[in-house]
Amino acid sequence: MSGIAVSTTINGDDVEFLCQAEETLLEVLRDRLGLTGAKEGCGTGDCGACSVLVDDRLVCSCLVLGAEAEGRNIETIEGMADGDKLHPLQRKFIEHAALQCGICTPGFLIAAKDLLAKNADPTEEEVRFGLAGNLCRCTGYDKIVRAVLDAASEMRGA
Amino acid sequence: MVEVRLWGSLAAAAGGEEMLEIEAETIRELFARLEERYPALKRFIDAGIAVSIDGVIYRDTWSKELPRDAEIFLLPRIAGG
Amino acid sequence: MEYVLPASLNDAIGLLAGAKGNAFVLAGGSDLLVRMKGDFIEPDLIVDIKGIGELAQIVQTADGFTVGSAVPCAVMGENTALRKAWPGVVEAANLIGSKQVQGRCTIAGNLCNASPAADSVPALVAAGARAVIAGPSGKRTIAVEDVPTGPGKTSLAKGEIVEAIVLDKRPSNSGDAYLRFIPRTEMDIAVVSAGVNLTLGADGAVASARVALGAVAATVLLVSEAADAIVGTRLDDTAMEKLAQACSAAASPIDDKRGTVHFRKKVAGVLATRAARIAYERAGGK
Amino acid sequence: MDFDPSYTAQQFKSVGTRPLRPDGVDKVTGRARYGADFNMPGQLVGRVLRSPHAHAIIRKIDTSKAEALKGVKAVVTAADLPDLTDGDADLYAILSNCMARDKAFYDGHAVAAVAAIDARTARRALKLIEIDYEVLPHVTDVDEAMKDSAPLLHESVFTDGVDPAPAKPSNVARRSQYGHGDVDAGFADADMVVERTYRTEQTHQGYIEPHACVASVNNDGTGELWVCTQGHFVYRQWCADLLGMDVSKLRVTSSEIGGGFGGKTHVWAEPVALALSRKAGRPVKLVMSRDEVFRASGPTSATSIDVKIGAKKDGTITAASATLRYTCGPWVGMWAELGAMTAFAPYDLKNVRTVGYEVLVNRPKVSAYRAPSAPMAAFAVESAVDELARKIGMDPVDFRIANVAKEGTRASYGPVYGPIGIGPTLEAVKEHPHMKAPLGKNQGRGMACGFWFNFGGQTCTDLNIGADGTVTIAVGTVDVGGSRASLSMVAAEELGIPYEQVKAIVADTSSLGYNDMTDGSRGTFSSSMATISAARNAIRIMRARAAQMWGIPVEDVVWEEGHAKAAGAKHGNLPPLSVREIAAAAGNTGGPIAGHSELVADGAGVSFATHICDIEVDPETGQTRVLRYTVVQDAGKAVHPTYVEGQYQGGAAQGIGWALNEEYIYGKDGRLQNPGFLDYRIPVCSDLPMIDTQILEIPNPNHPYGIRGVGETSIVPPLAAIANAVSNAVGVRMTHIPMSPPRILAALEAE
Repeated sequence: MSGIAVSTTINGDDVEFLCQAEETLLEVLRDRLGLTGAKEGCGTGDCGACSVLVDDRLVCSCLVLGAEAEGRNIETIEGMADGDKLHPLQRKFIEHAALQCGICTPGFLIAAKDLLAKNADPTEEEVRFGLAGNLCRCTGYDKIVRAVLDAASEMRGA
Repeated sequence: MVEVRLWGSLAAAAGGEEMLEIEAETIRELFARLEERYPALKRFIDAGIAVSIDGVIYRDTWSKELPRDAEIFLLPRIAGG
Repeated sequence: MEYVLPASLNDAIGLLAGAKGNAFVLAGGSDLLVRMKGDFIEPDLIVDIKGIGELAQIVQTADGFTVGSAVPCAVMGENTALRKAWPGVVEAANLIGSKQVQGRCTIAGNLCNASPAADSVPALVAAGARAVIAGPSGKRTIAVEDVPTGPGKTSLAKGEIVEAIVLDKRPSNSGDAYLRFIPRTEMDIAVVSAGVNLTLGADGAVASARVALGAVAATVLLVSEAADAIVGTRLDDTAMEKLAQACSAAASPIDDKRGTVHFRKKVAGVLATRAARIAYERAGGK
Repeated sequence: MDFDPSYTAQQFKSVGTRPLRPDGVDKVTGRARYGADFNMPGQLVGRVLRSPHAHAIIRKIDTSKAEALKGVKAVVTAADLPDLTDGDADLYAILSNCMARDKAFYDGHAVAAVAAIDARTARRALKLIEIDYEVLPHVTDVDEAMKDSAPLLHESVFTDGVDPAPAKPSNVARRSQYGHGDVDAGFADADMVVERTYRTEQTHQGYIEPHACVASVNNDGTGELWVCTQGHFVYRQWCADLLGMDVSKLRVTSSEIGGGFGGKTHVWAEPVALALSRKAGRPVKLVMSRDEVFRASGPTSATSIDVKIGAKKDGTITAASATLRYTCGPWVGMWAELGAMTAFAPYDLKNVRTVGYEVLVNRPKVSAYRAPSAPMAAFAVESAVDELARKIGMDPVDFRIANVAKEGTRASYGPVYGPIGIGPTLEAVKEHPHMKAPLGKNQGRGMACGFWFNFGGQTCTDLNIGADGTVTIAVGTVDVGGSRASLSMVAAEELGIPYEQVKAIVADTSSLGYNDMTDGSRGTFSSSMATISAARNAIRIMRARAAQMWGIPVEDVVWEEGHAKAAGAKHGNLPPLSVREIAAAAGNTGGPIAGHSELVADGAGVSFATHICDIEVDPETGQTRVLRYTVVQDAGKAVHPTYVEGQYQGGAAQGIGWALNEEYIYGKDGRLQNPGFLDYRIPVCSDLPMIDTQILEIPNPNHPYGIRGVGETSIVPPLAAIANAVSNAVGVRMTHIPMSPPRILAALEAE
């Protein structure tokens, strides 16, 4: 069977790939494009480890078909840092030890970036509900929430 | 001669003896004497026995010396998460 | 499997009507892709309706709102006018899944997935929403409660697509609310849920009401006895007790991994009274 | 090997600080490579076919159609994993669990596997495998399985540990017993007795990364395995044993690990992936789906526990007993036994007896989960202790303090305790502001204690001094919680150099001597001991090199603050030599400088915690909300306090999930109803408050820095702390975990 030819933009770069109709965006990113930062924790949209932004909309890439990427603008964890300069959220995650095993971290960072884009000054409760779609089993979320609040504060210039 | 206490199931295999007096200098000798005296204990020794000496648990060290007046307790080897 | 992104509604209908084998509509995909992943379905054709311009819009008209079937729930939440007019419906839509799922899922998809526990459906039923259905033989508009016919089953014929969900313009001093019970604070499927929509009369008493319950039967229930219990009242304790009793009585749930019969019957009443209070306040009731 | 592990009080420079983790940048940029992030050239996709039946005889497997499918390169069944276990029952259980032999024992039990060119082909091939099952009656409930009438899993299992030996086979595989004194006499002395039966449901470790590996076996008998594991050396041993390979010819590399919590101490798919690779002659990548993770890997036991505790009016416990029934899955473990050992560990008891029964059921093979078996036993005991305190009219903290174990107490599991931290955690809780904070309507506060042993074990570490004086340490304990940082700190401390000059890596199995798993909270405890030993060995060499450079006797060279210094007045004018200077000269003074260490780390030092929890209960729905949570735990010495806090918080969160909502739900057909994160409900971010921590440091006398393991104990108290809080909030005593809203509502209505 012939594949579907898709032209898309990923982290600012023009990317073309061939995929099968049933392949998810997550599979395409990981298995065809070598972008393994998005993780498959469940494959059913319940853990958020595969979070990416599609046209600035936060989604689980396991619930998007690769074919749907046509003409879209996709942002993954690999595009979050500006060259060798980490995004404030990335820095704060390290500083606050907001990660242990780190498997959920890319998804959390993408989701947190989306959260702060919509709400630059969230309360703790807003952070908690905003990140409820991302599961972490190591940290109890305490240090993640602190890192996001601290990053928000820094990004506001407060 | 050291006094050795056994955990419940091990004691049952040692004919119900909860405390034994054994002539042994090291953990290795202790296991050898125990097996000689109570062949039924071999199975437990093969499965792994940990030796608590004054509350410190030694899992693997055969050469560990057994102090005369130490509190020695035998426990099963256990797994953790 | 084939993936097609038609540019027009007619093309989509034609593809679905002419499909050999299993054809599915892809709107948000948050149910479809999960079912594919679990090997519950093996589609031969997927018709992605997000390329059809008119389905991707919320239109405010003189009569109310038309929510296109490809509009993600997150977009509903961002529409101030819709949120103001139908806060209960929008809240319900914004409870489906996570923020990530919100960016994809649609109320039409939630309706057509035909789960008795679908979050947006009790709110839509309470709101008296209608579904515009387009198919090979034209368009028809039906009450949303007539779309699902049982778990996983709908009244849609081959080739038919829900084009939009229509919500009426609100009379003033109206309010709606939706509450669901989940064991966690997020990410769960409703164990039991209740949507209440009411309009107050000039005297401040409830003039009309609709009460719908989710996850207590094979489809979402519209409970007229529950509405009757509060019409003509200002939600006094007796009315609320009657409302709760009517809801508990109407519920005919099952025991499953998410809850027990007893729990669902009891909590259906609890949620309906709590939702009624919120709706009443939103309508300006005191 | 004259390493002395005894504790010596010292001032630390590096240990106790909070530097940034060395794996941080990789993990926040998506560059860290986990199990599924690695590929080998020409690799195939492996998939496993699993039994839909809870209990069935496998009469015949026909793989011919699958093998004939284009793109399928290998199909394996139990026939491709012949029994090489040579009478080793534990290994045979592992083998039988990896691939069902004559019987499928649970829903999800692997029965066949394929390797194909892509996922789609592999999936199709699975559907072409035809299996003729004879479905048998099954049993999943622990109490049901113990009945004479229960379906029998194995005809060959007779209850071990009972006298006389039974004549009939049974699902009760083993009985164990602990305790001392005379409990009957003790209960006769009691003024008040509490006696109850408790139940807990089966939970899963719930790591976010599914099991994943890439296996490659060559026809010359060599192989490679890339895998997410808590113990690559142990995986190597098991895989080599099961496949008949030489241990040294199988090189196992541990990937970054996306959570384990005990669940990645057992092999499941790895031997299958190796068998597929061997048959196909190509590398095979095998990644479990979340559904497979739940159905076929790592759960805890479901339990049923009777507890009886008696006390005098003055608050002295006179006797305590417990009977603990734990499910093991289809093969015996020592899960109930661990419950029997840990149940009463916090207390000083004259008369105590615990009995454990290992029960076989048609559920997945139980594996370790963070302080395995202790949380359930603690739930039962700490609930009863709270109830008894109330009955006597004593404050629950004071009642515990009155009976607390201390140095010299004979533990309920046998030995006499050295210095321990349970008393200090209780005193700290008593004084904690959390205990005095006001509570509102329908709110309650609960507290509970917990215990875990902690392990040491076999450990090997290499420490290499680079030509520029920077240091690499290669360790063999997988980093699950930040141990590369903490071990770098320990090396820096010992050498007297900055943390930034040390880089720790986890070495593969061919590059380092054997190491036990990262389990039993042993990672930092044991590898730090080996790191200290290796550093001291390196220092010895550097002193000798400095002596050569100076042309003075080595006895005159001391090591201070990261430098070799010439001691004594006669060498007074020699400026100290830094690591860098010594390293730069290494080529002329005897070659590379390294310190090695191989040791058995013993004396891990037991660990205790006490938790406080505030809960609000919605009396109309049974909904609970955790309002505030505090963990007080002894760390011995916190090497990196932030990571110690992280362990405390993570364990507490897992315990909260277990207490409130996590459970395996089996249908009447014996099939798992909720094998996904949607209905297996681990806590989400909005479910939890901040989790406050207080680290106590009661030095472990058997570690040079006083370190104890910290990873596991924090999951032990939450079940009971929350149950006690619910009881205080709404007056119902919850005896069934999880305390899901339907259970709480039912209990409230029954009142």
